[in-house]
Amino acid sequence: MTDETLRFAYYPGCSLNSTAKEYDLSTRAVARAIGVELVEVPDWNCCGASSAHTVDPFLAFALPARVLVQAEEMGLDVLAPCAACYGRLVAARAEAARHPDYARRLEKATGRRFRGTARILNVLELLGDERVAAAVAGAVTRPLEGLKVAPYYGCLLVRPPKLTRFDDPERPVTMDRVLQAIGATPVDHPFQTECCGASLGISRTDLVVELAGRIVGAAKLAGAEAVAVTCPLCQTNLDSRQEAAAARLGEGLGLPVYYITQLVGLALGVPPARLGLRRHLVDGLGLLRQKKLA
Amino acid sequence: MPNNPTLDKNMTETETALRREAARLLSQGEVAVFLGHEEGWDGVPVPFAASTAAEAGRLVWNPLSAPHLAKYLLDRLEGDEKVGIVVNGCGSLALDRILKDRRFPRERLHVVGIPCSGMLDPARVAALSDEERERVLKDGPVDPGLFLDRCSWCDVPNPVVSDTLLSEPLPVVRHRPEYPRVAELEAMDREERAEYLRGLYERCIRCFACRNVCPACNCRECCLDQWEPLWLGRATSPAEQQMFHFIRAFDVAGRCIRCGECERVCSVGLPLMELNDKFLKDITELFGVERPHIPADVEPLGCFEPGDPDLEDHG
Amino acid sequence: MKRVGVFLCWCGSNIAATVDVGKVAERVRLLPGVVHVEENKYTCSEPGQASIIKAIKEHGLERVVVAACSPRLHEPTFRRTLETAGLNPYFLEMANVREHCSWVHPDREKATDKAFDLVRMAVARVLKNEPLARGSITIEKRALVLGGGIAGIQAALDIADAGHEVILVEREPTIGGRMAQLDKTFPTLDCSSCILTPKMVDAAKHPKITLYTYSELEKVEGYIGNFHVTVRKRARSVDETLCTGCGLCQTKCPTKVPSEFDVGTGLRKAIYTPFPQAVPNKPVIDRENCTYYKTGKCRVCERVCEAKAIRFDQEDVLVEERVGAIVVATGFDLFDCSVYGEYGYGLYPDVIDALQFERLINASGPTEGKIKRPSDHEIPRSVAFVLCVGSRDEQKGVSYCSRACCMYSVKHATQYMDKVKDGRAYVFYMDIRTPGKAYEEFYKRSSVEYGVQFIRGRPSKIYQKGDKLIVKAEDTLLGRPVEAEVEMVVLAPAMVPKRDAARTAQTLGVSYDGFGFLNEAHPKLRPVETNTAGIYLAGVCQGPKDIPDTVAQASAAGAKVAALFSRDEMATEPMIARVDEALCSGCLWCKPVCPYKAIEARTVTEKVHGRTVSREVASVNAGLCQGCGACTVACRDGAMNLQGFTNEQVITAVDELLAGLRPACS
Amino acid sequence: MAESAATPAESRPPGTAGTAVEKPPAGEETREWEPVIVGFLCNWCSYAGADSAGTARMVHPTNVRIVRVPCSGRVNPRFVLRAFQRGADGVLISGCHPGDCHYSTGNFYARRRLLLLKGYLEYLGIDPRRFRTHWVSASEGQKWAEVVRSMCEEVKALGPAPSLGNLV
Repeated sequence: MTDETLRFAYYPGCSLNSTAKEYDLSTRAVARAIGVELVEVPDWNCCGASSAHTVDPFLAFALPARVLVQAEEMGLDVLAPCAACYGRLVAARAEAARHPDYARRLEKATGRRFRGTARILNVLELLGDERVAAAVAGAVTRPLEGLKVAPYYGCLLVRPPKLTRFDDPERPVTMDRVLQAIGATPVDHPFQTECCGASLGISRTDLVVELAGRIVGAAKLAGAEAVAVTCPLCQTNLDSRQEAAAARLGEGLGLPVYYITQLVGLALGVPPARLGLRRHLVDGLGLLRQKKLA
Repeated sequence: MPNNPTLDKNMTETETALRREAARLLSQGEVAVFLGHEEGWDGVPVPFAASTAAEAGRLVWNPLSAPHLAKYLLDRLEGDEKVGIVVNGCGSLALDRILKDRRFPRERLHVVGIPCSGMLDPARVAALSDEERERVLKDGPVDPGLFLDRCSWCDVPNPVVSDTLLSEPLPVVRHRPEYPRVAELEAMDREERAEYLRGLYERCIRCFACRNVCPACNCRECCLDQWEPLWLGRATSPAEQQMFHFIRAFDVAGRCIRCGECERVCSVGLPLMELNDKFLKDITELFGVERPHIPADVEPLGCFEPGDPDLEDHG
Repeated sequence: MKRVGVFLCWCGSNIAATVDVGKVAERVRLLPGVVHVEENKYTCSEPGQASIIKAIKEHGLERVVVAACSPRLHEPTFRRTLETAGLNPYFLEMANVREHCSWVHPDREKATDKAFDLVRMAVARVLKNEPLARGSITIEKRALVLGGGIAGIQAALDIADAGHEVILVEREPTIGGRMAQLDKTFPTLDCSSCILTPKMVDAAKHPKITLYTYSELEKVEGYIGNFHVTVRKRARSVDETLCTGCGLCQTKCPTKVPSEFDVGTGLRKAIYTPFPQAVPNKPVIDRENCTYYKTGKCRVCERVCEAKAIRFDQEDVLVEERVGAIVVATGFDLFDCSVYGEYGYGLYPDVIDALQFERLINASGPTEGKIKRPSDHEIPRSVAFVLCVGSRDEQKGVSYCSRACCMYSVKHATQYMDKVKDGRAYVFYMDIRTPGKAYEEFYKRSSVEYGVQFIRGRPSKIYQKGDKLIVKAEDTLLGRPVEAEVEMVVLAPAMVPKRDAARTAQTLGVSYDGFGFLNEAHPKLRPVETNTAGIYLAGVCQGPKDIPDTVAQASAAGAKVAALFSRDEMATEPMIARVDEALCSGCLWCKPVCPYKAIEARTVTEKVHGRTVSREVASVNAGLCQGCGACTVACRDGAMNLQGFTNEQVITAVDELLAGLRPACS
Repeated sequence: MAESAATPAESRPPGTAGTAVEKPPAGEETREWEPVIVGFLCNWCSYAGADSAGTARMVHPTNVRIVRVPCSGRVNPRFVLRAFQRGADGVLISGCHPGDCHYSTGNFYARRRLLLLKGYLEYLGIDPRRFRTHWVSASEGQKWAEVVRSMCEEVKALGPAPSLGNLV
């Protein structure tokens, strides 16, 4: 296995196709740089996150399951960078075991059989994989020395632990390790897995500003200069609420919120322009230039 | 996942090596007797015990050397002389069965192993025309249907017990056994299946050949032969035959090596593995034993998990 | 055919009102073997039993069937009756025509039919009964007590006071166990070591008690009355007979390591006694940390020892002992609080566990009883006590309640408030459980008199903010989230079995539950026995409990042992497994299914064709076998049979029942 | 008649449950057919549970005939098939709840054996509703009565067990 090229079915999902384009760009760039092959799942569809499972349990299963069926047919494990997509895919696989009739209904609807053979990985699982971690460590050309980054995992990636089975849900460490591997300094802070409130972004903006502000505030208090995330919603939320939160807290925040893949890409020598670093609201490039990292 | 059995092209050389090794063991006094096959009256190898180096010259190893030899060890329980025996992959499972059941001391054995890529079913070969048979046995190619059933799914080409190997070990591809015949029966409705099985029990003539050949049926005195309690009534009736085959299947459940010898020797051609396979399949499905036909230090019925499926679920 | 007598009981109207006993008698008379049928109003009464004895003699009865109540009630009664009449007591069968018939089947006709069937089955079965004899085994009147905590000490003292020798084995260098680490005990607040140390000394001084500290159980063989145990006395590197316990070596030893006894809150030396009152008060050298063992240099202790007691070359010694009973009192460990990442145990220095708090408030602890928080040695102005860390949490911990944490946390909060008058103490709880004498009152006092604040809610997160800790929880009584800013947090971890509890259980051959607590024989009626005869349980190794319960159970175990030792011999039940060696193939597949490790291989020698050959067969240890019969099913050729429930007997009962149903069939 | 039966058939007195359909005994009205169910009960839990049902006078059908065994682990699957062969319409095995075995692990082994047996009986064409296993503790008299009631109803609805051969 070690001699083979690692290949994954790549499921970008809707976010990475739009607001989180830089997550898509940087994930692909990192993969290329370390020789991991990503094959986009053909004809993929929305995972149904946030809306489907509040409406129709079968639909909530069928949407991600169809994506998994496509991946199975490719004979590959699936990489799903978006934390929400990841959560839905993992949930679908568990649902299939619990409701055998779901698989039958799906087969009826799509004419294809869901077997649940494909493994589902998030970006941190990929980067945490022994072989990948070794490849990254070996390919770092521009260590992010002196950059103090607060890892922020968010609530979806590690929960529910029975489904995700990935890292400790309260005190995860995978991102810390990745940050260390690329030469950055991970900064411990108490709200690494706290909810950022993204799903209430429109209905209860007041709450969200408080939640997001608390997370970024704690990171800053702990000495971080930037935040690293793995979820498009977290990124958008933490990035866009800082101004309002700062106004409320009465102190400036202004921490750039990077996707972990952007930081890894940077350390691997990918040109900043290819990582979408200009797409953030809180300027992502200034800090890096100041630190002579970009 | 099916297997693609083939015939070893070097069997003649292996046979020569076998004779040489057996002769050496016998003449140097390492073993007192060597269990192998000799050519039978119809050309099909039959079990043979060579006691001298000269007799070792009668040993054969060819595509029809199907009969397992391990069970003949029980005839040599008394005494303390060493016994030589030749086994291929599945033959070694039979031998391991006897060893795991503590029915013969390992230290009294010298096991000569032969990696095996497939053996032909003597009955199927016998049914061929003379030229066909000649061609098949000489240089192939061989219709896959002529192989023993067990070769079609075997993933133990190399002996699991041996002291010397006569040829290089073969590559192994592990796979989960499948049980298509059981699945077929399970798909029948209950009455249909009962009727089908009743038909089988009616044909059974209680010759006990299945028991006698079975490496897992190795008791000192079979319960089926006992009078008190009379486990098995003496009347010949489908019900008693059902009891007979049930007792046998349950007794080997978890210990059956799936060699299919019972089926091969059945004098009325009953598909007996349909009974044994059901247990093997259920053992995998209920207790998660992936390859239940491989003899293990703990048998599935000699252990348990607190989380085994609950029995009461069915109302 | 044997001559069978059948005695049909009316049980007053209990049976006779529903079952037509006369009609049953009429049919039973025709059964093969039956030579005598008799109805009695109360068969179990004196006259009823007398009539059985009379009939046995008059009619030469060889087998007896009593159709009456459940055999679980009167089987022993009627067995004695048979014995009185000179018959083997096991020539009896009972048909349960009361509990299983007359009481539950009001339809007279159907009940009568069923009663007849039950008698019919009993008659057929009794003809297959074999004479059985009770065996007897001698009892070695010495006990092994495993574990020298309060449970082990109490059990050892009780047994020794009854006049029997006791071997007390303790893994640590001293006896005393967990209780020695505690400061005060609830609800009376008396000093733990003040009440424990005298008992430790009593145990050490008792002429009947042999103490093996720094020792572990290696092997157990045998059965009730006759255990052979092997104890490994680990090398102390100190000659106990020479050492005077002066303590100079400890003072001079240059190596300091965190003290296990102080749960890491203090330091000890590489040569050490865990605490000043240790019994025996003789140090051990911790070879893993000792400079001499690591580098070959130092030997300071040897130089300063005036008694010349240091023995660097001492080796472990295996001691073999014969004992008749074993009391297991191996205690517990605490749940690892760092499993709760959200509480920051191990990450924030001021989040500690309850045992560490005990050491902090203990006058002989590292802070001499001053409550100082670990980070800056300041007295915390506020403390949060968090209950159920691990307990009652199926997600991350264990499902059970650890029983003592509510009370000791209440005690901690009280003690804290007592020492820090202007402090604030919060207790975060799910439920406060106070089932014990004066416990509820103690809890009430803590809030009314000491002002401890109780918040009903399990914290969701604890994090550091500056030099304070923030405890986030929901106050479920108010239905509001709360955030308490405190200067120290004390977590109450679940009590969990010793790390190696399962191995201990396997060594002893006793069963344990899914957590690793040792199983009692019956949760209500046999709470100190195990299913292995002669092995008893005391203390938390069986399940979480507080000190009073532990001591009560230890004394109960001691009483059980004393009762066992009051006799020279004990009778064994004959209804156990038996091997027909002629049949046995020696495969020993019966062995793994035996819960009592009662089956072993045995070599038999026999003559075959004039030659002497030997082979292995299964053999059942009558002292260990309890007669469950699991082995009989694992035995394919029927060599293993269960006396009293033989294959023949079961089959006969089934055959008789079903054959009788279709009389016209051929 | 099986050779193993201890006594010649002629010596048997007539008239018990189960006989009516095949041959009504002389002089009696044809009664409704009643199934015969053989119950193997462990001494410590289920037999005691049946006793509790009795003590509490919990009325239930008469069809189950109990064979007492020390533990469900003592039940040899051969006994079960034997019962079916000789004409039982149902077999009921009852023991302590898993984890509560008087002998600590007997019923765990029983469970493995009986799980296999259950699948096999169905494979042999015996309706699985005719073979039941329940865990009934000594205190569960109510449950025992329920189990008997529901099993009797179910087996009664199924009718007499099909005879396999000329044994019964």
